[in-house]
Amino acid sequence: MDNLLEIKDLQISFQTFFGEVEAVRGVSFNVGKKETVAVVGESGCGKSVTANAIMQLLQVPPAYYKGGEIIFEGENLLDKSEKEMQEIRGKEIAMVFQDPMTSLNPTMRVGPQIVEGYRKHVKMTKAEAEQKAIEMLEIVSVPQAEERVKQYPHEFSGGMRQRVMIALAMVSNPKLLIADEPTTALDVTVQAQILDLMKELQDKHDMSIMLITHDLGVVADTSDRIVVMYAGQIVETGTTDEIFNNPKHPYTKRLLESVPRPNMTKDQPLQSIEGTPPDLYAPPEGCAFYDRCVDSLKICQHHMPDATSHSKTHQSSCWLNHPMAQKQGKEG
Amino acid sequence: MSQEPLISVKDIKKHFQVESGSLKAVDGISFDIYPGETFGLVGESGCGKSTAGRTIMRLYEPTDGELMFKGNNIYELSKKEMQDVRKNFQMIFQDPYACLNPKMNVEDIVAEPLDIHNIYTNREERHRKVVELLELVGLGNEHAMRFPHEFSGGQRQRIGIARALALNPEFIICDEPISALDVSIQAQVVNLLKELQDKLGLTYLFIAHDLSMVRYISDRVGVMYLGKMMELAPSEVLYDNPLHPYTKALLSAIPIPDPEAQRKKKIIKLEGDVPSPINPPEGCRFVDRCPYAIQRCRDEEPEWRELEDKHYVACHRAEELRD
Amino acid sequence: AGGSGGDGKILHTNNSSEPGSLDPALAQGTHESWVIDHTFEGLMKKDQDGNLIGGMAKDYTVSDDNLTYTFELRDDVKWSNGDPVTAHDFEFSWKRVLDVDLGSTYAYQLYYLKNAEAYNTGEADVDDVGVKALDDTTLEVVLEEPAAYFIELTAFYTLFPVNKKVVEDNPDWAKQPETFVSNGAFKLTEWNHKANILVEKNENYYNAKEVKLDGIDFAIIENEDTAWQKYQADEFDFLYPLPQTIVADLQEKNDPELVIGEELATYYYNFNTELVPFNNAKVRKALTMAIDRETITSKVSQGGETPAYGIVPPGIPNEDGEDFQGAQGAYFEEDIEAANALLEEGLEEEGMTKEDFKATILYNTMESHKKIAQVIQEMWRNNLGVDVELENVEFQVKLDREKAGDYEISRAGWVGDYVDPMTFIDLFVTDGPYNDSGFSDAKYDELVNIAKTNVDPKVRFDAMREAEELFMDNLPVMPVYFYTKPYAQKSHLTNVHKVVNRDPSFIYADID
Amino acid sequence: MKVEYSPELFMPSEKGDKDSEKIHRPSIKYWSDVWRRLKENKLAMFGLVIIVALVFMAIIGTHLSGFKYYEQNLSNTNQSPNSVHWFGTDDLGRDMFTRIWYGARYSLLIGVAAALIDFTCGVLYGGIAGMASNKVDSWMMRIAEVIYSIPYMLIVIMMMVVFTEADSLLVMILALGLTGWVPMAILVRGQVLQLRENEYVTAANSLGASKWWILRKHIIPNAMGPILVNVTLLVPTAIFAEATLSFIGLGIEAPKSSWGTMASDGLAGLAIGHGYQLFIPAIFISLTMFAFNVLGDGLRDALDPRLRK
Amino acid sequence: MFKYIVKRIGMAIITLWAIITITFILMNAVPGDPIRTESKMPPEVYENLKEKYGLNKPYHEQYLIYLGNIARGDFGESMKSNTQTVNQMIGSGFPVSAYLGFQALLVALCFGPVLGVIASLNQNKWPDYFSMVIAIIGISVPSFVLGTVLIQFVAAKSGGLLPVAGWRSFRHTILPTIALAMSPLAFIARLMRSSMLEVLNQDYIKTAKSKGLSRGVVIVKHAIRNAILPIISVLGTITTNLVVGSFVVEKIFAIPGLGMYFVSSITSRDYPIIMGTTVFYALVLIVMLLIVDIAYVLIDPRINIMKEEG
Ligand SMILES: Nc1ncnc2c1ncn2[C@@H]1O[C@H](COP(=O)(O)OP(=O)(O)OP(=O)(O)O)[C@@H](O)[C@H]1O
Ligand SMILES: Nc1ncnc2c1ncn2[C@@H]1O[C@H](COP(=O)(O)OP(=O)(O)OP(=O)(O)O)[C@@H](O)[C@H]1O
Ligand SMILES: [Mg+2]
Ligand SMILES: [Mg+2]
Repeated sequence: MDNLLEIKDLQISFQTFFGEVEAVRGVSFNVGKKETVAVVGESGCGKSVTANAIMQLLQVPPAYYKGGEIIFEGENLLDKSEKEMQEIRGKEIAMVFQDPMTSLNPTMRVGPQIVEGYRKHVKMTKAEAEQKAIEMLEIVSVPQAEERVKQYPHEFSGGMRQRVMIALAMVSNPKLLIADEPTTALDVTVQAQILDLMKELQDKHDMSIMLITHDLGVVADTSDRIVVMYAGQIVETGTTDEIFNNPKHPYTKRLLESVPRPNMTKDQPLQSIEGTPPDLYAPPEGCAFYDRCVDSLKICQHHMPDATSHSKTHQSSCWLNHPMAQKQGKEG
Repeated sequence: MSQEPLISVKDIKKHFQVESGSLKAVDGISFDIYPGETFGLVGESGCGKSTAGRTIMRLYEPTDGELMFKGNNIYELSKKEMQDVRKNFQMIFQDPYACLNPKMNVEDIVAEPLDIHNIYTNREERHRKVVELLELVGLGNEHAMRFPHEFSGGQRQRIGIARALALNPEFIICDEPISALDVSIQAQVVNLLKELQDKLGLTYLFIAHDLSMVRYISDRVGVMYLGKMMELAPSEVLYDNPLHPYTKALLSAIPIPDPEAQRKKKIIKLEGDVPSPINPPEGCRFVDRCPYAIQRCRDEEPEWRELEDKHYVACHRAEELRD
Repeated sequence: AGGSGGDGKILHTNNSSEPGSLDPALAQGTHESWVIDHTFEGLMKKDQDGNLIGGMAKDYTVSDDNLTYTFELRDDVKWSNGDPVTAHDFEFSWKRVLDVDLGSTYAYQLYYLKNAEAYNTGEADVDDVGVKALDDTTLEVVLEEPAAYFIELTAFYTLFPVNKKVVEDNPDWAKQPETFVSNGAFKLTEWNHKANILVEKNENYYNAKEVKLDGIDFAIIENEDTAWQKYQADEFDFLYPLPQTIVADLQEKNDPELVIGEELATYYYNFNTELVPFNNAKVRKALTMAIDRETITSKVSQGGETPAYGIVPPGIPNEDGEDFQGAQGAYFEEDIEAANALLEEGLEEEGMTKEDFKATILYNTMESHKKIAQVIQEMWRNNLGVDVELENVEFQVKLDREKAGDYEISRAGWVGDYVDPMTFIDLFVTDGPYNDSGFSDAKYDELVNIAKTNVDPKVRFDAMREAEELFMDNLPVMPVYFYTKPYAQKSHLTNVHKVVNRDPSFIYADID
Repeated sequence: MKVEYSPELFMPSEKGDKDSEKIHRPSIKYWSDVWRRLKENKLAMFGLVIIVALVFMAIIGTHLSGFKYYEQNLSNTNQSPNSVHWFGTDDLGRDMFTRIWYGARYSLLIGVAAALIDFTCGVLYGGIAGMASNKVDSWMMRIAEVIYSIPYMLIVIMMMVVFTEADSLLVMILALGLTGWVPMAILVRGQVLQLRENEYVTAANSLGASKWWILRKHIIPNAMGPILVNVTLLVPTAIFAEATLSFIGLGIEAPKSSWGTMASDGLAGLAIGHGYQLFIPAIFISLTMFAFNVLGDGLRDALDPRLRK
Repeated sequence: MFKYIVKRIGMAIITLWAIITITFILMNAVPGDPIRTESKMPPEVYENLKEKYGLNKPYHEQYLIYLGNIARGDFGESMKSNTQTVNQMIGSGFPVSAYLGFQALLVALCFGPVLGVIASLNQNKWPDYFSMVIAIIGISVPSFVLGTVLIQFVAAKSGGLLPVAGWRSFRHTILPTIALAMSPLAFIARLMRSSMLEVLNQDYIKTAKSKGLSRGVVIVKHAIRNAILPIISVLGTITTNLVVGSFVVEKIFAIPGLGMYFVSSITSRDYPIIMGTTVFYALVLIVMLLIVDIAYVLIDPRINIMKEEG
């Protein structure tokens, strides 16, 4: 599989008054053509920042790129000028933002917001554009689309706004769709429809999807591969089956355990991971998960683990994979 | 549950004036919430859950209806009296970012309810309380001086939760409080909510899309559709034995975090259009999409009735479908 | 340059403010009279040297009791619409001025006529007024009392005629050029409010062949600096008034375009003689003596003004044809030592010392008044060691406060209405409407009365001399300087008549 | 190259020191935080330095040249700046340097005081109108309309009549603050109308915040940008308005000086080459304006948490 | 919307009434007599004039007469000038003032926002400083100085290209327009800069960029509309002041507009003109503020000022 997007050792920091926040600390992964890659991980671990970085939408300053490359179709997006990026955004790469309320222009009707990007790439009349907007809204199952396009975002419910965001990202059939928690505000039926829709478009237009989500159910449903992030780094990647069935990193394992099963009873508390992730102002030298890891080793505290391959597609970064740890484990 | 209800929602309505008419976002729903219980509210996106929540909070002036809180009709209180009641009523907002003032730092945001109601005696106490609250939701002292835009979506959500908990309210409306959180933090927050409930006897109105979570946390669950309540029952009953066709469809769509199982699952697909909340149909609002619809559903609005013990439903054919 | 415009010889100048009316009966200030002087002509008029000569009247006779004047009108005089100018027009015009309903501010200029005041105040009938057209060309005027300067008043704009027929037909005749009918050298042809007034040569004027200009374009620009810029840009041929700094500058450079014309006016300060210590003549005198007028005129006002040591300005001939003011000379000397002694003496009489002396100079808002007030304040401080304060107020407020006696020292000025010392001297009679200092002296009143009711020049002028002397002994006002009229005039403009007490006249002017 | 680790490191860890690694940040008050950020802004600090310098000079500047502000020398008028008269002399031969600093006292005081009055009244009035019910808001704006329409000069003249006994400086400042706040009120109200629809206001509402609280804590801070712009512009406006007031007799009474009156007096000298009489006061007014502007900008930036460089 | 406008018109009548009443009281209460002049007016003439202008009637009677006349749209005649009625003065002066005012407004609105936007996009870089310098000049050099400087250093040196003063052709309007436009231009630029800085940080700007829109489109279509509100707010009063009368500039450039009357009528206590200009000014202000309120709603649909409920 060719890689449409390849991220190599991306490092992004934010300058703040208190110092530097190292939001992304050397992230590398790739998204193949027609592939769906899910990015999961602790809240605040740098998923959205990575996604914004691909689109080159981080405000510099306070953000700045400390290193790495984002290669899209063979070209490094970080080297592109603003003008060149404008040609790529919306057309080649589209993004669904996490926060649907603030991401929609409050003083503009919803219809034009959906199609204005599309109109930039495809010549069409105003009437056609209106028609297209209605069509798009219908596709994302917003009822009474003809009327809804004329409304303003604040007159929409949370889920409807999110669907508007999805519609405006998908309208121009991008090669890569970055969806940052696209279905959090959707009820399950609509969510199912949206996920179907995404699959459909993927088949039709050979679209690749980078899906950021917390909903492991959705991940299970849609993704081909999974990237697990923690504290600005990737701790594990693998195919969906590998991650769900054979998680290697303690964080991944604990994450999967936290999911509530439909048949859980009320008196069983949900599993959660004790403690909080490290503050990225002063990231630890060693493994970021060290504090919360029940199986941690001494080395974890001060040494960063390297990635170990478990299969062609499956890697994880944990000292427990180290031959010496395995040995110790057996002995202990 | 034979006690007095804490909250008694009686036929509340909220209509918005939009360009093309009056949008009936909530069109007459009634239910009781008892002290110490969690009432789950689910339904299709856009069906009026948030609006219902906000109307109960009286953040929207209701178009109609009554809301009894400890025997008082809240809708008749003056704005001033309302401010006091608000101490007992809190809300976690659906939109984690929009509800945080971008010019305030986290400490001030979380301390705002304390400031408003003059809860602390000195600044150290204030700071201590804020840190306590932040730690409850998995944030820490180090976040206190930062501003909302410096946080990730999930972190913002947690700031909102911390703020809602600040006053130890009796009643919290949680409008999708956990949707932006990763599962482990979801678990943490839900455990926290439950713990508080056990300890302090809090009452929740829990709006969510994650049906597994709703089931897990709620004692009773109401299902809304297009501004109306369709079904209401204790959560086990509802999940195991849904009566309304809409509830059935909804439950079938729950995604399972297991690729294997997920692939095998059968979803009841709902066909047809959702009618307009501006001019909703005469009869049952679900009629156009209901696989079991008959002519009567079109003509006559189904009655809201207690079909079984504590199991309410609004469907003409509920009895037939039970079997 | 303005004069060489396509439509003939048009003189361009600025009439600094929009006229309130171009009806001679209603006009009340320079910005009206300048245009009216060019468009109307009275029974008499002034020649270049200020001598009275016949205007509409070719001759007149005075009765022995000096009460009845009979004017003989020219027979070739016409209105701009071709109607002949008749004695009836004059009778009509003058009675019209006195008509209460017209509300003429200057009606009192006709109070010399028999029963005029009574008619104006509603106590007599219109027919009792002492003016009558005996026939088309003979006008008989009967005065209430003899008035030596009455004949001069007939050249004053309030006494200009209006066309009886036109005015009776259309009370609003003076508002539009189309209906405006006049008898002077020019006629009104254009009036763009607040922009400009254009008058063109009146071919019906009896002396039209002497009029060289085809017209005069009076721009209406209030801002002196802007007007000066236009003059500099050659858009004006003549400019009056000029910004004060410009006058000073031009004077310094000896610019030939600057002409300092004569003006019949005095700049002075009123003392409120009803207040302690200004009730004390010594105090007033001390203050008067302690300022340096020479410095004020040469360094501050800088418009070629002359220091005033009396109240009657130069430019008025006395019975011998000499200048009244020049013959009289100074009534007091500037002497700081003497002033100090006088002040202490005067204050002591009032039970005060210099330290208690407090006063405020009231002046109306204007740059030049402010400057002079500051200089006088400083001179008093340095020369007498007394501190006064300054207070500027709006003009209308100043008038109100002077009327109410609510001031200590106030700036004032007076422009003579006619060329006779009386126009200054009768200001200060007891309860005179403009006697703000509260000065009252029976002897003075008597002398004024003698001079007013007598026609013998010797008697009159003796009385007026005595009156001025008495006045200057008392010094209820402190003279500062005598005004001048500085103009700027381009060299190509010739034969502009500049007569004392009159606006510059372009009737016979020419542009090369 | 493969790094060798000692096996010891691969022993399970004991996390005794777990909490000690947490960095404890002190709680900083909001305003001291703002002040810290403001301090980092060089231009704003420069503005502040100018303001301080102007105030300092206003206090001591009149004593430096050895001339009194009212001291005339009529044989030495209109002197361009030179070694004796650093800013030259005016048309009465007075030392402009002394007069500038004497005038600074009034002008700075007037400018700042009037701006503060306008700010306070405008923000309060506009804020309250914006937060109130539509009906109250409507009538409040109508009242503002009435106040703004009544001829300003009439009101000022009336004030002079009413406050004959009061300190004239106070009356003047009052007069300057009289109607200037109306545009500010309209501006603030517009901002409130927009900002009050924000979700965080709803959130504050749900916390039981009163309207007043919401106005203070949420709306004004978010409307601070336009407000600061308006306030900084009010300073020079007031400085000049003082000169205009003197036309009706309410300004600084001669021979006292103020920048506004010096500038309008200096205008006369422009045509005859004494431009410095206008430009020197104008430069100081501009300098003041500049200082307040950069300070205002800096404050705006410091108040905006997003704009951290 | 229509209902709202009707309601506002109803309120306007009350507003106008209040303005008239207060102005009437003030006018009569302040010192300064409209009739007295410096010339030597005998008391009889003075009384005659008082009678003529109805000033000897009791106040309440004068007030009622005023009200009646104004209701009929008649502002009467000036006490100082006999050439035009107040209505005619307004009728001839207003078009000139309005022309000048709108031209200046246009200039301010063309350049002000642009300058502000450029400044905000280059925060703390040279375009920002440049716009700040313009703003400082625009505000701290008031129109009476700017006008004079323009006349003396531009018009006088332009060789007749730009006339010194007067009001005849388009060329005559250029300098006064500049003198008049500078201050609002600067103000608008500063306001725009500050609110743009706010808006440019918003998430929806990021969304707009993510659609691949060019910077220009993002700014014009997304940022400006959200940032324009403060400018709309101040436009109400700015426009009224510019359009109805800019006393200083009209005086300096000798423009036959309405502006002069505002000040001169008060200094000369010319009651009918004071009343006429005040009411006219108020009318324009009322209309402008109504337009501002309507603009609010059109620009930001969330703003609800038209709803009846609280
Ligand atoms: N503008 C900023 N300034 C400072 N820190 C920031 C900024 N934006 C993000 N961060 C920090 O960067 C980290 C990563 O944020 P990011 O939004 O990528 O998280 P995320 O993985 O998307 O989390 P979530 O699932 O909660 O949305 C967070 O710890 C956040 O605090
Ligand atoms: N301010 C408003 N003005 C007009 N219509 C509104 C407004 N707020 C909500 N609505 C409409 O009311 C209906 C219900 O919205 P609501 O936000 O209550 O839905 P919801 O059930 O919370 O949906 P979601 O799960 O997507 O958040 C929607 O049709 C929405 O468009
Ligand atoms: Mg995120
Ligand atoms: Mg919702």
